Amino acid sequence: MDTFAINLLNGLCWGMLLFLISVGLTTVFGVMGVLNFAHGSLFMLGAYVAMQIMEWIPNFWIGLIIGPVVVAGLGIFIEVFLLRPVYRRDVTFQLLLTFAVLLVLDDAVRLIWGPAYHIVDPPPLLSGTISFFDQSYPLYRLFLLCFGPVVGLSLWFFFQKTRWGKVIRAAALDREMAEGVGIQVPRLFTLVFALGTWLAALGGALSAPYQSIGPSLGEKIIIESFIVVVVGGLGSFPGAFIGAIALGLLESFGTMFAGRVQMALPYLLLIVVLLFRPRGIFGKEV
Amino acid sequence: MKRMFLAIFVIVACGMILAGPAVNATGKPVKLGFVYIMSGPFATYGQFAKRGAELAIDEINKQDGILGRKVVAFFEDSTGKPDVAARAFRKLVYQENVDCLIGLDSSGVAKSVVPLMNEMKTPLIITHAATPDVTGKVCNKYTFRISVNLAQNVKAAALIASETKAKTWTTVGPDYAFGHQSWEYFQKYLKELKPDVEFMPDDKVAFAPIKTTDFSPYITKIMHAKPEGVLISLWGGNLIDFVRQASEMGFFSGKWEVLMTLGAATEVLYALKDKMPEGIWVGTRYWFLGNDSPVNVAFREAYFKRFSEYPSYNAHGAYAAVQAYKAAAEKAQSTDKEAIVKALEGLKIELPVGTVVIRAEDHQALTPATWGRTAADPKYPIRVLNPIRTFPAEKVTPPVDKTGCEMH
Amino acid sequence: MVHQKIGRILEYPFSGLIVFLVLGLFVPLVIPTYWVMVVTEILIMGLFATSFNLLFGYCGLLSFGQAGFFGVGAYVTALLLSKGVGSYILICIASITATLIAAYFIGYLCVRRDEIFFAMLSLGFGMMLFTIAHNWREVTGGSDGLPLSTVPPVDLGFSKISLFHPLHGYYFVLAFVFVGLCILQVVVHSHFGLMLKASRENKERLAFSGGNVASVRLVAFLMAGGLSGLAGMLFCIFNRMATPDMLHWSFSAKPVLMTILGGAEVFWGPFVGAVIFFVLEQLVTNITENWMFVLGLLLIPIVLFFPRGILGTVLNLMKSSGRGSHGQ
Amino acid sequence: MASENILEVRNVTHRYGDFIALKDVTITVPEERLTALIGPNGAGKTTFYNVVSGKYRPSRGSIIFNGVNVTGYSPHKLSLMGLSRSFQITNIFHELTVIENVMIPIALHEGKGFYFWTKYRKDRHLFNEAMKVLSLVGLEDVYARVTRELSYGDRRLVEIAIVLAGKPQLVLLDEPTAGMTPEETEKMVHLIKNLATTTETTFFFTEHDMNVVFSVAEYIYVLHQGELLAQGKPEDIRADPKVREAYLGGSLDT
Repeated sequence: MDTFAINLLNGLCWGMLLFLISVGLTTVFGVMGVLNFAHGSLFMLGAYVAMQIMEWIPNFWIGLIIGPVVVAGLGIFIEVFLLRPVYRRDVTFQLLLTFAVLLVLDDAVRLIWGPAYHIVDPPPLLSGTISFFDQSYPLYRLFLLCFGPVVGLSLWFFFQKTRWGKVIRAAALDREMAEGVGIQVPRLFTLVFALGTWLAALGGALSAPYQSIGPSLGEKIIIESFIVVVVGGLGSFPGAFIGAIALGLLESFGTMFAGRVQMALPYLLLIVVLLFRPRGIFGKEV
Repeated sequence: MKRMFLAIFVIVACGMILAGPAVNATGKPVKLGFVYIMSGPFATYGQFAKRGAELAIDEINKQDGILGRKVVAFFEDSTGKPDVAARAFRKLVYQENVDCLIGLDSSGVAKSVVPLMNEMKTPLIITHAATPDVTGKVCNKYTFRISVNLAQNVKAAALIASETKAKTWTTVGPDYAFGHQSWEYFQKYLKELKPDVEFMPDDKVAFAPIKTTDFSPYITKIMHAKPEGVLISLWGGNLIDFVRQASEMGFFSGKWEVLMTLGAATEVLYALKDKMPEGIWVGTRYWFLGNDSPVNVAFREAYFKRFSEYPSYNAHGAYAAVQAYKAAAEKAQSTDKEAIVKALEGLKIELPVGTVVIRAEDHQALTPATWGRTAADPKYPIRVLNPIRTFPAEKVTPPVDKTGCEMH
Repeated sequence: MVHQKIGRILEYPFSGLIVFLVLGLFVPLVIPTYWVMVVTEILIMGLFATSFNLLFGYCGLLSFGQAGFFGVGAYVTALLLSKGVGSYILICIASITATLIAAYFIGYLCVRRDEIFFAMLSLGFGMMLFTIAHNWREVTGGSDGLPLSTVPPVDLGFSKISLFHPLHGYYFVLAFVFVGLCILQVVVHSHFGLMLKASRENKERLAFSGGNVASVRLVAFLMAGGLSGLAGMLFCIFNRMATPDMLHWSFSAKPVLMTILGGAEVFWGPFVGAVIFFVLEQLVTNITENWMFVLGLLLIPIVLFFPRGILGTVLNLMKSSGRGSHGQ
Repeated sequence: MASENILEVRNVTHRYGDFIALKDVTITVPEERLTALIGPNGAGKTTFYNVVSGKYRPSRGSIIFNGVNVTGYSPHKLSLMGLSRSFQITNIFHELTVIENVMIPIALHEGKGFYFWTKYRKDRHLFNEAMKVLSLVGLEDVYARVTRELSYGDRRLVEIAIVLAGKPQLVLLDEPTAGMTPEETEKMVHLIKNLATTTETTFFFTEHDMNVVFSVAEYIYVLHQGELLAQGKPEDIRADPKVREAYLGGSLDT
């Protein structure tokens, strides 16, 4: 029983981190129709920049706030100079372009911070552990567990209830119509991409006290976040949430029973969902 | 890169000519080709190896070169992929005409490219990849290994394990050949040493895919298996993540013995610093404080002076390979590839790690294996080993007939 | 103008094959040994990319699991060679058959999906094959793969030719790649090839015109899979190994990259892409260790300014400057 | 009697979730009679076509084509059996040439879809057949053009050519004049009338332009909110008060 509870906790924490990574990816896709291959690298960059800021100003929260904003600035640059010319092209061009960005970012990170591994401490407030079924459990993980839904709900609130959110959704549904009623769609897209980048970097900064930071962080995560987004349904927040939790739980419980097949579990989930729900769990059927 | 190195080399050479003790510049330079992981997640290993190689080559060139000839290095990136490594080998052998190949980090890569040596007819000195197979099942005439292999390292682990009270053992390892082999060898050796030990069944051992960053499910699994001893064969970033997450979850509370086969790698210790728990048994392939022989002290200090870090085992491996090549060339009085192969067989050489003999029958270096308990020491920024246990080569190296190597 | 003429010649279906064969036969005689081996690899990856493009360029299906079939071909080859099978004809038949079986099951489940869903589904299946190769240690050698200590000579009846010589290996590969490209070239110009284009353009219209879209796609999937398997077989023989890396999604990304680089809309686009990719890689790694950085920086302008890939854009420029009396 | 009806749709109901798009619709189309299906927007005309042509399987009811129960058959199977259709939004192969557009259905109907070793461009027979079809719609001069470059009206004609290419027995035309200029509309009307008399194909079409309907159709069905409202000869329909009401006056006389 306690094994079950601890595994549930492990899976939920990992799922929450996956959700933080995927939610930006799904936002960018839902609004702009762009699948961003470099999303994982922006996630990694978020971790590095936050780490750097925490080194200069030894306060976790300052790094957490400033780091993602800095990376979001880079996101604006990428959108304006690189993505904007290829919106009308096939989705594969966007994939290739963002793949090129991935190559540049992954190597740039290594050039700037070196190939060695770095670690970041959780803030003093959250660095303790609490006891759980006679096993200690890090507070920071529980913090992540609460933080994920907060981010998800605020995004949902933003898109459903605020004027800006509604405008963005309108533009996502019908670009031409939005332009017709005077919405500056290009500027809006820049904003949305910056938001997506900010979310990726926020995920990275939040993951920093959880896992070591190295140049492969983005590569490790990108396919899993693609799986989350597709399984949940492209562009869907609840989908990304459910997909991330499902993958997190599958991976944590998978270590108990799956044995050799474990490595294949995320892909198995992807295949099963796509075979039975071709557009993902929350995807709109056509 | 190559050009940069050449440029540096030219500057250094000119400087030395002006400074006085002239290098005997007669004859073509001796070319050494290095293949390591220079990019991607494991680039740190390539970087260390390069430092070690450059240190050795500069030392050699500062003196008299090899047989009076300068040494030139060519570095290629294997990216950790066997086909890319094969291409790098072809480039070095057919394009740059190197005299000797040195390198290889990944065991999988090593095992895949070793057979190519039969065609390239060029000596290869492996300095990191630890799979027993390259000096075992797939061994060949041209392939040598100067570093500690998996069997030697794990045999030492078994020796330590046999001294502890732990009777039930399990493992946490990376889910690929290295992790599985470490566990297999450990079971075999420990059973021989202490027949009454037990090993946990497959559903109570943990193998994590190499891309894992969240080890909590694996930690939970092992903690709930309630073992008396755990062999951990994770390495690099995986080990760093594991140690941090495991200590938060109370894994190192002393309820069971913990052996980490590569826990004393300096890149891990530097990243973890005081997050590395004390009193854990950790192994490595070279430990910079392992002995105080003049060779080791000189290497340690030169390395620290140049790179402001203590040398990692991978730096030592590349350094040792260059030194071994020099010794072989001097023994053969030639850089002819076949002659070098002959000379490397049975070569005895003083290396920082200790006195090493390259066994003629399987080309594995008989090198001591180092283990120790982690301990804090105010003199060092990282955890050090105290006590240090150095196992002589003959105690940890499997006999030739057990390696499966059939050289012809 | 000359380039107009070249453009028109290039449009003639089989002139490409002739140019390929002439270059393929003579180029290795004038380049250094190492480059012979690089070109051998280009041939193999070119065939791989061209077979991938049968799905991508002609059917509009972005397969992100093509490396799975490449790997099946490689593993079957390695298994047979390590069991002492010496006939390359037998090996070729066996690896293509095995690949076709895998492609049939996977294709059957994938071809009813489109766009990103097809891509992700094929990625998922490719990674399943990867997991099998990586974890079925007893058969596939696990993460170490299957290294081959030697490859048998080619028995031509009158003499035996060792593949250890780089030039022999090259011509061996060239022969298979040429046959593979001929098959693809014939297929894309066939009645079936027209159906492929139709399925890419408008699968609904194709269905209402009497075409079974799923079957058309499945057959294309089988062909692309089979020829990827052939490329995998050659890769295994050339590198003397089969390793799980060959089935990983990052290996599937290679033909995608090459195809978009060269141009998906022209038959020779993927091949030209493979050439550019390898040459760039060689040049960049010669200059700097940070080849990913430089490669990424080079890719960005290519994507931005060559919307149809390099070959596609160049051919298009030639054609449009040769417009006026344009007819089919 | 039954054998003369090329199409019999019996008690077909179709729903999307809770919404009932077609409710118990029964329609018969006799051979060689120009039949029309009309109804205001949202009446279910396109759904009806989609059900008949195999795009959707009806929730209930059956479809008999040429005496065979074809309920649930896939579109390509129906097409090969001789049931062909056009779409309200031009549905052709935009990036291919005009003749390739027509060659595709012909090759499929001749069973050449899986010919791997023969070059379609060298297939004289296929070329000639395709040119014959193009001459029916008057596009033989632009056969080598890429269809994307044609005018809108010509692109609609390409679709008619595709539809006719397989020598179908029954053709469903979904708003063939949608979006056309008056001249183009007139040309299309003329073409349909002409084809109906010169070929053995039966035409069944929907149309929003009442002038077109009353000048072309020999028999008319009226759909309203998914139900069959009325049927009869054009003059009967014109006089039917229920139909007038459904269209809210006005548009019937325009």
